[in-house]
Amino acid sequence: MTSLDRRLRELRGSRRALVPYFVGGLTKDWSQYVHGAILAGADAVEVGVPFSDPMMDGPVIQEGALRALRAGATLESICHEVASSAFDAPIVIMTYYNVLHHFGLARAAELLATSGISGVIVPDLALEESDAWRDVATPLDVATVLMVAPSTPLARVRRIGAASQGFVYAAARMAVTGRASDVGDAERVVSAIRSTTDLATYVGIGITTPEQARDAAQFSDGVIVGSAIVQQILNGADTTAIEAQIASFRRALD
Amino acid sequence: MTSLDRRLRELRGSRRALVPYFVGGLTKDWSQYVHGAILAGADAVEVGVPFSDPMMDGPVIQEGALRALRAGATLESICHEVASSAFDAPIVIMTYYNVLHHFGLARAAELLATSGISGVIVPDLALEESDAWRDVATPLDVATVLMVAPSTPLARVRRIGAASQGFVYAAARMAVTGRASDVGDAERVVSAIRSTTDLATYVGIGITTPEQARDAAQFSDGVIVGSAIVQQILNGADTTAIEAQIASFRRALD
Amino acid sequence: MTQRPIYMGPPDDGGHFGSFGGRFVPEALMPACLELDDAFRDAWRDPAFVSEYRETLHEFGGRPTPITYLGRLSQHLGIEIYAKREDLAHTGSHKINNVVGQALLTKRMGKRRVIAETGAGQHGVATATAAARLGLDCTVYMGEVDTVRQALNVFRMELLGATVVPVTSGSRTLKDAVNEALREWVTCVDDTHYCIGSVMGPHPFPWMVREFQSIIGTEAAQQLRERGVGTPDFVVACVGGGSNAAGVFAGFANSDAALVGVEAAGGSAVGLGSPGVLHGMRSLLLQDDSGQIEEASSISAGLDYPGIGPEHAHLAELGRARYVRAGDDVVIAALQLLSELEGIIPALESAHAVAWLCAVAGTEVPLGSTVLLNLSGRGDKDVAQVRSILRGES
Amino acid sequence: MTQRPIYMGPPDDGGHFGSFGGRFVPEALMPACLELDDAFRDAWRDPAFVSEYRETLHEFGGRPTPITYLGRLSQHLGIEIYAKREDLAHTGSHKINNVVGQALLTKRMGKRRVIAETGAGQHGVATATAAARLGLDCTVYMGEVDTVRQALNVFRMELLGATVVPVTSGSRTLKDAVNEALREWVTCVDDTHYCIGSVMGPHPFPWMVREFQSIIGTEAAQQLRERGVGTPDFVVACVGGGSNAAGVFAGFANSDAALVGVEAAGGSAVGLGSPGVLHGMRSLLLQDDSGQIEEASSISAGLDYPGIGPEHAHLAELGRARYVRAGDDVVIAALQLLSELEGIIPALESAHAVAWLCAVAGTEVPLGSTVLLNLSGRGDKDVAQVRSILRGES
Ligand SMILES: Cc1ncc(COP(=O)(O)O)c(C=O)c1O
Ligand SMILES: Cc1ncc(COP(=O)(O)O)c(C=O)c1O
Repeated sequence: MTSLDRRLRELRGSRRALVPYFVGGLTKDWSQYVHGAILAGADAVEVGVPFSDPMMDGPVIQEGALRALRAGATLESICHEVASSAFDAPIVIMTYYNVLHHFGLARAAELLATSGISGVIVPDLALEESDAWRDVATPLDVATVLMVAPSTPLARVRRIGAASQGFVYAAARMAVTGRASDVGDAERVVSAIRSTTDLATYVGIGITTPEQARDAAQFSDGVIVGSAIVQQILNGADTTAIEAQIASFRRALD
Repeated sequence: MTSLDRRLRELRGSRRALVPYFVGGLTKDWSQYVHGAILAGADAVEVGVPFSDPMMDGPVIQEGALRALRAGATLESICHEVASSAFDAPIVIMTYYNVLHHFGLARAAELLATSGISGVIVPDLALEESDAWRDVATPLDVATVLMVAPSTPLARVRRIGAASQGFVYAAARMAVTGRASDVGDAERVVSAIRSTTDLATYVGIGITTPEQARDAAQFSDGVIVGSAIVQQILNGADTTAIEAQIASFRRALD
Repeated sequence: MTQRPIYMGPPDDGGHFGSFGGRFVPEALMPACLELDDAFRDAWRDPAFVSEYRETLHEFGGRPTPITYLGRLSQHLGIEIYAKREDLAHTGSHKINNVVGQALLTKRMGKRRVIAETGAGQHGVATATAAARLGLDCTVYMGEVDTVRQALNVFRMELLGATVVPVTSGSRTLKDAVNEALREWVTCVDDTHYCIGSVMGPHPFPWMVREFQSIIGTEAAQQLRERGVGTPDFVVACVGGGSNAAGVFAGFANSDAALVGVEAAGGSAVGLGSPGVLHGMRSLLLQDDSGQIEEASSISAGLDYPGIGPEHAHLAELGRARYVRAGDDVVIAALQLLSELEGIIPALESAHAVAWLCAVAGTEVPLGSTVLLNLSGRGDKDVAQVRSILRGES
Repeated sequence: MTQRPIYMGPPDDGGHFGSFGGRFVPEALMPACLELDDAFRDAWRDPAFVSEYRETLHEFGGRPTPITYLGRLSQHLGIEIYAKREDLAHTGSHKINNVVGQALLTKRMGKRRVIAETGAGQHGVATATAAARLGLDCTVYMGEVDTVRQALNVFRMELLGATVVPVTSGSRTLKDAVNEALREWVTCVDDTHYCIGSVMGPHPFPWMVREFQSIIGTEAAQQLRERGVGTPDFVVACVGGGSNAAGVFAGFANSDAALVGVEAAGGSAVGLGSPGVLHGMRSLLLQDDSGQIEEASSISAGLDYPGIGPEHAHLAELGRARYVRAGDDVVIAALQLLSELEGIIPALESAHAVAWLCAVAGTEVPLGSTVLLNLSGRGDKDVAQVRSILRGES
């Protein structure tokens, strides 16, 4: 059991978790947004390390990744920023497998661990292919969060639930990241996950408004909010505005 | 034996024949050119009846035919002009078979005969296909002039010589009508013809200058001059200029 | 008991199919036509030549082309349609069958060069292709207007090593290219063969080209037999000069199949023409009151010819084949329909045959009839044009 | 006695060829990949399916394609070259082999729709073709840049009834079209099959596409046997994703023939890439220092892919196949040479294989060697581009 597991299990007793997503390196002061988010009530933060070919992301996060790449963001630069920022909440890196693979799995796990990063979400790293990575990450206390989709059959949910660390990512719908108007299939997905594991289960993909967050919180342990926030930053929102946005989600959840 | 045969046989005793070619209907006053040519020493005149697809003609006569067609020239209009012009020399129509075929062979022969036309040259009417036409033309005293080419084998020359009427057209070269710088294979062609028939034998295809005409006259009974004259008319030469041109050919032949 | 006549046999010695055909060429070309007649007769009797011809079409040309049952179109129209897939032959149409035959014959006659006329460029590309393959020089005559409209096909021929000569006489289109090729042939008939592109021209061309194309019909008849379909009720092909139609008809001329040639409405020599003489043959032609040849007009360049092969004129006269017409608009719709239902984008030429079927399925072609449709070529060459038409750009 | 290894067998259960391949896809797609794996295994064992696949390629796709002995090119280079003529297959390349297989499988799985990515449009047109023929809905994702460069292919797909969606993400070219197709597939995986265009993507695609393409090699081996040529010394094919190469290699993997894949110099994943994970597979990829995927660049759109199929990465690692490169300039020259000597205008992709042969005949490929050259497609799609290049317009 990783530190992230323990931390999020503890949280479970007190409130629904709010996990906002930021694109690492999207702006010069991107870590200020993370600080602000934590101040405004984020329980953990997903930090995206951009990849040229983000196949699980919709237009908003694609655009964010593209801008971050143009600005020179790399796995190393983002980890260093995380390391030096000493955030008050667990940081989970979200990236694509090639970024880790190309860096070297052992070297990447080492970098994450020494940067104080608690876990990773790698959407294109299927359970079946994840052993090599988890073999190096788990010993360094870097959790590997796995995802369950609405299409995942129950037997498979069980295996994913058993293998996931930190929490289980419940995809609310058959779609890539982006904004949506409801919580989709989330309740069904969460209940499948819960029938197989007692890990915290957070709902993501399409959570756009505080209302949706509140709906999802009815049946899950928390929500992940990505495109809705990144869109604001792409639109030029400053840290105050983002803090306000996070705060409104916080209120909806509490 | 048609009247044209007799007329040209007679001529043979006195001088080399000069047969200029004019495109019927090329200008409003085209018959004036014919009159002038006869005055200047033409022994017979070829009058072209234009056809849309003159496959035996080079660019000069093609252009002449095109202009004449645009001006509305038809077999009938040209025959009427010939009939009313009462030229002082035999007129031989040069046209393509479709013009006669479409008019109706019998009707066409009748029209030519009543217009006082002595003969026809139909370059695309091969010996083998010419019976139907000759069957209607010969009884009306319209001669059908056949052509021998440098490629014609001797056995075939014999048949063509036997079938031709008026004269035999000796093609000086393997080419369509146009201008050239020598008399090509004419001597060989003429001697082949002469070995098979005593019809008058005229050289055409490429006779451009009085010098060439003189060369050809050394071994033949006369020359046909087409593109060299039509080119002058296309260039805007008046009847006086054409008369002068014909006269220079006349001098070269005598 | 009356003997049933034999259709599509050889023409008479002068190359006549009834009152059509013959040899109407300048004397300079007659020896070449006679030589070609002899050479072809001799070659076509020679098993070595015939097998080289077949083998070349097999190894190089992609024959046999398949017969495809068009299930979805059949269902749509209520008739059973089998397509002979000349679109799959090398260079994209049936034209290759003819040029391979003539190019082999050129070598056999000891000539080193071919010339050809072309309209849109299909026959020119095919001729340049066969010439490249056999190491013959090649010059293609193409109306200047067409060299501009079909600049890519000019480049294709050049890639294949051919020289393309723009023809600036007359209407600067196909019929003038034929005239020019004939004029040129006069000057080089010694070492050059004129590789004519359809069942037209002076004897022996209409017969020879039909014989080289008859591989279509022979194959199709056998393929239909092997599939248990037997003799179709109808055999339908588009008609420009008529070579693909003659080729497929040849396999069924003496069967019970009804033969239907579909002309372009604007190039309908049987429908709107009258007997005349052009390009060395007596046939049906579009002509005006004075016997001047009129230009055909069709969206499909390959059908844009004011005449038709003399054997078709004869078959029409005999009533053995029927010739019908399809207009530009229904042709575009037919091209779309076949593409969408069957995944085959036909040449605009071939789409004429489809269009006619669409128009008469259930009436002239009764429901349940079996039809052999000759898909003479693929539509890749036409998509740019169809696109501008559908966008109202032309 | 050591046992000789068996090459090009099936991958392991996880879809690995050695350390390459696998399934790197979002969980949402894993069930579909697993279902597809089962469905394909089941179908490929089912004689009824296999014969429907073969029959469709025969009746509709024009198979078998011939083997053409390239006599004049052989003489020119001093080696014996036999070309496998995928250019004669329906739609003009080997792509049809794969799409027919996948479209039939789509129906078998009870899905009613296919989606596909396309670069220049070849695979898109092929997919739209198979979908039309089988009555499936079809949506094709194409980089916006490519929809402009290849507007005619967009129209072709539309004629065939497909919807073309311009992709505006990333570099707006092929690799982004794959990303977008994968994203879209997540949303419709229930009733939609993703018909991937080469031996790439997550398992079972690389294996399945190779199996569908192996008809090339199987046919070729048999045809060469029947001609008495036997096993060639070299089997040469161009490599983009690697499907035509995999298809032809499959017929010779366990023979003595040397296998050579020719990459575009600017898209050489084996020559210039390193191991990485993209589009669902672990393979060799062009990438920068941070593992960001680089764009490939080649005159030939079909080779413009920054990766290569995982089985090729494995064959390269094993040394069973060699991967070499050809640059844009020699490729154009090779296209011209083949056109002029043999009357076959090859696709720019296929011209890479010709170019390599021209470069090494007499050295790496010793004089007198026998070569099987896979002519993956015809060049008609490329002539406009080659023309502007030769005119210095681009
Ligand atoms: C595909 C196709 N079909 C038909 C034709 C018409 O010719 P024919 O009537 O000789 O078959 C052409 C001529 O270019 C053609 O390209
Ligand atoms: C003719 C041709 N050859 C080759 C290729 C490259 O694909 P692959 O490497 O999968 O055969 C393409 C791709 O579009 C193609 O069109």
